[in-house]
Amino acid sequence: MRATLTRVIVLAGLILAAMSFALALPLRIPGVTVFATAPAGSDGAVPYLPALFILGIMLVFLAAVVYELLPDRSPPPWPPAGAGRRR
Amino acid sequence: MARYAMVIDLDRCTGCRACMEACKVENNTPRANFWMYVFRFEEGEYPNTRVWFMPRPCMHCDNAPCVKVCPVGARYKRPDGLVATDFDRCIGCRYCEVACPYGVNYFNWKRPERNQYLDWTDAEAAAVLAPYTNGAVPPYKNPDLERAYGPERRRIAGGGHLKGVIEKCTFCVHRVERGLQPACVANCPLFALHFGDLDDPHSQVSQLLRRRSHFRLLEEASTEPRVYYLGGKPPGSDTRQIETIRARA
Amino acid sequence: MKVTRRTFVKGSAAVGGTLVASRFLPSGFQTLLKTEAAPAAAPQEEWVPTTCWIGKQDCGILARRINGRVVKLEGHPGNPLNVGTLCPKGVAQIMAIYDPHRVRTPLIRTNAKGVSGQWRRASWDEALTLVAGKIKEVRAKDPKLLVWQKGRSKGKAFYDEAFVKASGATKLHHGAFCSDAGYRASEYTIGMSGVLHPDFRHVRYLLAWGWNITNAGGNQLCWITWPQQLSAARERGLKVVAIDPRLRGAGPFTDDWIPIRPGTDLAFALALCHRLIAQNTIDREYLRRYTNAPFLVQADGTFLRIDGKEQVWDEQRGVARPYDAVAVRPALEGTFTVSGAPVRPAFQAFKDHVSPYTPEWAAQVCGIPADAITRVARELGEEARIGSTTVIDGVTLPYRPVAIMAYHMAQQELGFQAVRAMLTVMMLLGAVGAVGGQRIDVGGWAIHENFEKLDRIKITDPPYNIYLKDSPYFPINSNNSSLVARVMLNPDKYGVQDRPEMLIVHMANPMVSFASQPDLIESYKKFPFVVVIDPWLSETADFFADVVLPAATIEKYEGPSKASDQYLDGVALRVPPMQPLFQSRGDIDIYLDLCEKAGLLYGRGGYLDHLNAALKLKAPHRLPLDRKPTVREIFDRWAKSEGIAEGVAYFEKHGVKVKGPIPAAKAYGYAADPPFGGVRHRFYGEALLRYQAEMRARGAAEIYWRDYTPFPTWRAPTMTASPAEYDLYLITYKMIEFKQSRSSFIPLLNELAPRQRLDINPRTARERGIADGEEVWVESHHALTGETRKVRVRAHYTQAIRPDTVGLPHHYGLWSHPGAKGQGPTANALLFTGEGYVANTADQSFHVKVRVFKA
Amino acid sequence: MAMRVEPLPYRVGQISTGTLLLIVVLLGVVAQGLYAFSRQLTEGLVVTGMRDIGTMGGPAWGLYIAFDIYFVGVSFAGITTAALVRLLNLHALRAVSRLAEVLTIIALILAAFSVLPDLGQPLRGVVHLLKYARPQSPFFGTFTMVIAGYLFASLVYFFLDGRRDAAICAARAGRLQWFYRLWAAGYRDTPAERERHRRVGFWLSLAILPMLVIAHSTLGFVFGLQVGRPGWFSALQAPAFVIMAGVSGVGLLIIIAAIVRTTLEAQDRLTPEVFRWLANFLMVLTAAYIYFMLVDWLTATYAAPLHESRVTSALLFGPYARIYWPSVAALVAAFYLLLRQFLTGRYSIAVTVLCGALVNVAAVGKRLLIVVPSQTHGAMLPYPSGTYTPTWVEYSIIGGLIALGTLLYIVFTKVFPVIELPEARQEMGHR
Repeated sequence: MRATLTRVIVLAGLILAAMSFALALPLRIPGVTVFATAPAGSDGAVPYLPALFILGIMLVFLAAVVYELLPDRSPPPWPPAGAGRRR
Repeated sequence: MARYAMVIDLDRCTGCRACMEACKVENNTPRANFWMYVFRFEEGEYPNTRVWFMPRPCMHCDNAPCVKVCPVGARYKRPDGLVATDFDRCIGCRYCEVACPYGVNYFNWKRPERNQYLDWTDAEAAAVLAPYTNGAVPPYKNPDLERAYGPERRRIAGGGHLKGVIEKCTFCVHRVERGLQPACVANCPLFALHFGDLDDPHSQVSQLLRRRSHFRLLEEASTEPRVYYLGGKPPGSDTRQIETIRARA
Repeated sequence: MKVTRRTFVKGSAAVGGTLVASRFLPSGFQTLLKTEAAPAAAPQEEWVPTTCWIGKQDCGILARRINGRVVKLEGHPGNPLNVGTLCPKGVAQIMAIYDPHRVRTPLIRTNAKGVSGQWRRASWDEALTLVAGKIKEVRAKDPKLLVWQKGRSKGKAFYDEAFVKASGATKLHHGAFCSDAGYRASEYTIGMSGVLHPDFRHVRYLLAWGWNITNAGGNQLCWITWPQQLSAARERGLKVVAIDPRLRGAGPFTDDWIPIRPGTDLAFALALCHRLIAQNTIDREYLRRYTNAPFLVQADGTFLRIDGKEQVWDEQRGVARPYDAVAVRPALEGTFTVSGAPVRPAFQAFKDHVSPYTPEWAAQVCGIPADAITRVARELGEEARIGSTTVIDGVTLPYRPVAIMAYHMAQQELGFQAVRAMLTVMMLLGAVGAVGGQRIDVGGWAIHENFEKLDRIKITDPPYNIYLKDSPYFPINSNNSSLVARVMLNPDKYGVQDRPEMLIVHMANPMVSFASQPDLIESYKKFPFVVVIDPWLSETADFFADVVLPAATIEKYEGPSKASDQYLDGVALRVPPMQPLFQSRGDIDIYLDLCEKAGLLYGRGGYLDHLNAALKLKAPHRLPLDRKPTVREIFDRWAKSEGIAEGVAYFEKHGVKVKGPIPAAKAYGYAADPPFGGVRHRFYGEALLRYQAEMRARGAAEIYWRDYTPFPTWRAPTMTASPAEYDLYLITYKMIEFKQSRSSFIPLLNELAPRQRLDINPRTARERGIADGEEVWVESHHALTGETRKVRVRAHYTQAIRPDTVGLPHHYGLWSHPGAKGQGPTANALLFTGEGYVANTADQSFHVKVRVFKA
Repeated sequence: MAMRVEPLPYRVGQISTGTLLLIVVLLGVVAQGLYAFSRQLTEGLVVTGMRDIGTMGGPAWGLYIAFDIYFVGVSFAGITTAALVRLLNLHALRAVSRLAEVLTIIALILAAFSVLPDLGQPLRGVVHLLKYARPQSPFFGTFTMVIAGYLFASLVYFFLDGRRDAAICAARAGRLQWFYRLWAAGYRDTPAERERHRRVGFWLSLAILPMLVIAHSTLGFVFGLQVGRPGWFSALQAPAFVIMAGVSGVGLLIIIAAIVRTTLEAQDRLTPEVFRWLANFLMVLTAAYIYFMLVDWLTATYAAPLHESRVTSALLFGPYARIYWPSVAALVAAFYLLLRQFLTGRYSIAVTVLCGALVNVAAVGKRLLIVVPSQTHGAMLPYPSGTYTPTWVEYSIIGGLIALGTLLYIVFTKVFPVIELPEARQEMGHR
């Protein structure tokens, strides 16, 4: 349960970051590469995308807090078998 | 959609700097800001001295480094090729300025009343002129510069608006949108400056570029400037600037 | 303009809102809000045609006015002088209009003169009453004791003519600091008033002789007109040779730079003559028909005259005949005997005269390679295409596409003769008045009264007036105010009795802008009452004015001014683009009131009467002599009198009236009827010899008469007698950024060039251990008196100046305007005036030997 | 509960007169910085020595940006050390890991603060960056990755890593007990919790390490991607930034560790062994940086284009030589001393601290030399060379920031054990 939630948060954070990053790039005009200067102005699709991006990154790390702080009900399936092998 | 460009005929330029002044008055740019700057150059040694002149507006690059680096999209490229600065957006980080190889950006180091010619915080000067200028700073304040331009309706014209933002040559967007030539081009006493649409094969700029050999400044930086120079050659390693303007804000 | 109550309330509410916001919000927060002000009403935008006020030629201007406030001055596209463009000064003068340091009210002095002024503000009525009272008082004694001095005043008819004539004042002007030596030389030699410029539409080879192509005006017109024509000519293939110690930024416009030593232009021109004759590239036809070159000269230098008629040697008949005899074929060369006495044509005399002036000789004098001279002479000879013709306006005319552009370079000790020698070069080539050739006056081919006047020598007995008019010292006289200063300091020496009692300085600042500043400072103390009419408190006003009358700048009616670029003819008028600022008034308004209060306005011989004449007003547009008109009314009458039915309204709407192209018959001497106005050009200046004789007879010293020679004759300039340690020549020059000495306080301009600088060749500087930008002393030396003067400036390295020459721009040295403080000295503080440093025509020389050392 | 009077370890909660005096002085310096900042807010950046590139002959970026890079660089130390401890099981360095984490967090806060005075519109900076920031701009990385991601990740790590000690502290009564309880967030140091924390720590370290490389590289990209500024455009910028960050960060960590060792009497924890590790680490990083510098030298002098060589000559022989050569000398000297220690095996804390100081002096110098000369002497059109003399405002603001950082550090040491409490002590706190 806790591990699932952590995974969801990590995933949500990554998706949020990736989506807001992509939307912030003006990729609307065909033939214009990412680094070219889009003629129609260089704004993102909507405002506050950078804030969402940061939020996404933060969410990823916040997952660690969630994982460690949430009360442990069931044996944790997280981390995946490989990681736990250490020691 | 037009594709605007400027063509500068170095064979005609006398280095008089009238373009700089026309720009300043038209755009109300602050003291020591030269959106249009005219280099006076000397090469060689007496008596084989060569003197020549080179106006330097903003190059309005197609691959503008300043547009690339602007963190907030205040500097942007318009569909007609003008590189604009939204002074309502700019945060004043000056990244565009350090990215630009041409040195065309000017930052408002001072607050507007102190940024212009004469200190308008000086109560006496302000009071003396108020009846004639309605308190306008500078006294020749151009009302067109406050308006929004382009389909995106952003305020991009003129200079000296507020402290802590970057400004530069706009190709006189407020004039161009009214079908006029930029102030420097319109005023050039030697008709050395030309402005027009590269997509129109009959425009003067297109014809000049077809007819005469030309270069652009710092082509090696692949900035794809929209300013073309006719005649002469780019400044080289032995090109010295003379009669340098050293005004600082 | 019209503010209804509602818009006013709305407007003030908006202002109030912003105020409240700014009170409670840190300014940073406001910047987050977009503040695009939606204007309550569209601003009222108007374009007022007017003319430039800052320059000399009154370029056409369109003033953009928003709600009654001028926001920009743009070039008037319809004015032939500037075709829609303006120079930097023209654009930047907007800041001069709005200068809070303008004189805002009439001022009356409250402290002693000779030091910086303290002032009391006065009403116009009080100030004008005071000045008018003084005028009356002085005129009652002798009108000549009223001295009226102008600098760059416009509207000549109103000031130079009507006021001077109505008041009978002694007039001083600035010509002797400009190019008057060249004017006198041209007036005397060709009969045209001006210096030298080419027929730019057709010229193919130009000697830019001391012409500051990229920074200053040229003959008669401002900078903007000449470079436009030069640039167009170059695109047609014009070759330009710059003869100048300093390249003056003429780089891209020059094919060949000949860095001549300052003050040796005469030697260069004589060597050119030598070569032209040796090459036999001479337009003999022109010399025979239109000059006095074939006139027979006797051994004593005078013309052989029979029955009062000058004689030529008829080659066919082998006898001397009157020059205007039918079918005469005058000889140019040879020595003949008439009535037992040897005679030779003036041309032969000239050939003999210039035979020692070889290129090798001149190369030594001028400090340039001899082949530079031979090269120029060869190219001149080839490019002149002697014998060729072309068709202009259906008339076949000689085609000689070579010319000289020279103007301010005339102001040197040998200036008068140097310009005469240049004209001689052009006469030898037959280029004067030919297509593509030498022109002198942009106004067309009209013979100036001085052509005859200067030939009729007028030297009177003392007493002389303050500028030594008709004296044996400077019989051809260009009215030099610096010389006036010397005279006033020592009047008895020159036989001068007049002690001027009152001085009106109109738009002039002699303290700074005329040569030999120390002399001027001393002498102006001698004027008991000084009135200055000026928009600014000039240095002259600061030190010497009793009353300062604030004139408006561009915001006034003034004119009419010629709007001709030598091809199109036109006339323009200055129209106020806004009300005069502060309490300033248009200059003409000031003169009208002053004349009225001084009792000079009405009636026959009054100001209005003279104005009718000066403006050539025709009935029924003549001004009534019993009523004071408004300035606008005067111009309305003038315009109507000129055949413009709308009157002044035409100019208020269009600014300029272009009359049309100047016909060939007016533009080319050959096409004039009769050709060249029916005069013979004075290849040989016989009268100059007669001047010399008269001067010597009256006991004038050699220094005064030595340059009165019929042919230009080389001698070393006086300055070269300075000791060897004064090893550098100082020249002065103009910068495009400023107009004379009255614009360096305009902040838009002075940020471009904030400080005085000494142009110096890096080689010269390094020899003296002077780094670029370092402070140096420049010390000048008077070769005759040994006096030295020095100033401190910064060195400015340039490879575009001779190593034995240093250059200082004018424009600097102001102290009374806060915007001009600390800019450094004027070059005039180093220059000397008087004998040895003025030409034989009293024209000021701007050359002096100096030494430069680290400060 | 009231009977427990045993003081908290490492002088937490005890403030000596000396410390108080130091705090007052630091507050004064901060106040001066604030005053300078207020002057700058009123009058604009004209009060600084910066001016426009080109005709004004100034650098548009100066001390603020140089110190921004420096602060970000210093932040390298914390997380790296912590991560290395975690990933490589370097128990020897456990004692400095919290010292380093605090350093990272404070340095990042200072970095964020030092950008603000550089902005012409600081308030807009905050709002518009959140609203409009563009991924195309190299600033995007600095702003999102460094300030937000890196700082947040560090805080998370720091928070989780401190829970055990917080729990120990929370066992005692005191004014800050609530704070310790809050931080401990229910931590009871059960084996399960320890295991869970170990796991989280491992994964966090793994996630943070690339963050670190990205963060320092993005900062390098701010300069390295600019073709318009000779001296900047180089692929080496990003790695060099990472390395220089390490050099300055580890150097500063050494200094802080030495100070803490004496003032907090932590000789038992901060053993010479710790300093030996840090010294060797610093040696390797310094060596790497010197290598980069030599490569850079060779490239810039052997076949540099005109404009590049102008910047190089300004650095090597021009007006910047008096910063450049001392910086190089400091680096080389530090490397020499560290190498000698390594070869002889005779380590001295004093020498190591000296090296830390030397490399930090060099780091500040090099930061300034990366930022400024390419602007004043890197014009690609024939503008005259510029000059830059920082004004009192800039010095005051930077001084204020450093004082603020120091203050925060001191305050932290007074509220929390700055060295991880030893295993032995945990019984005492364990109820």
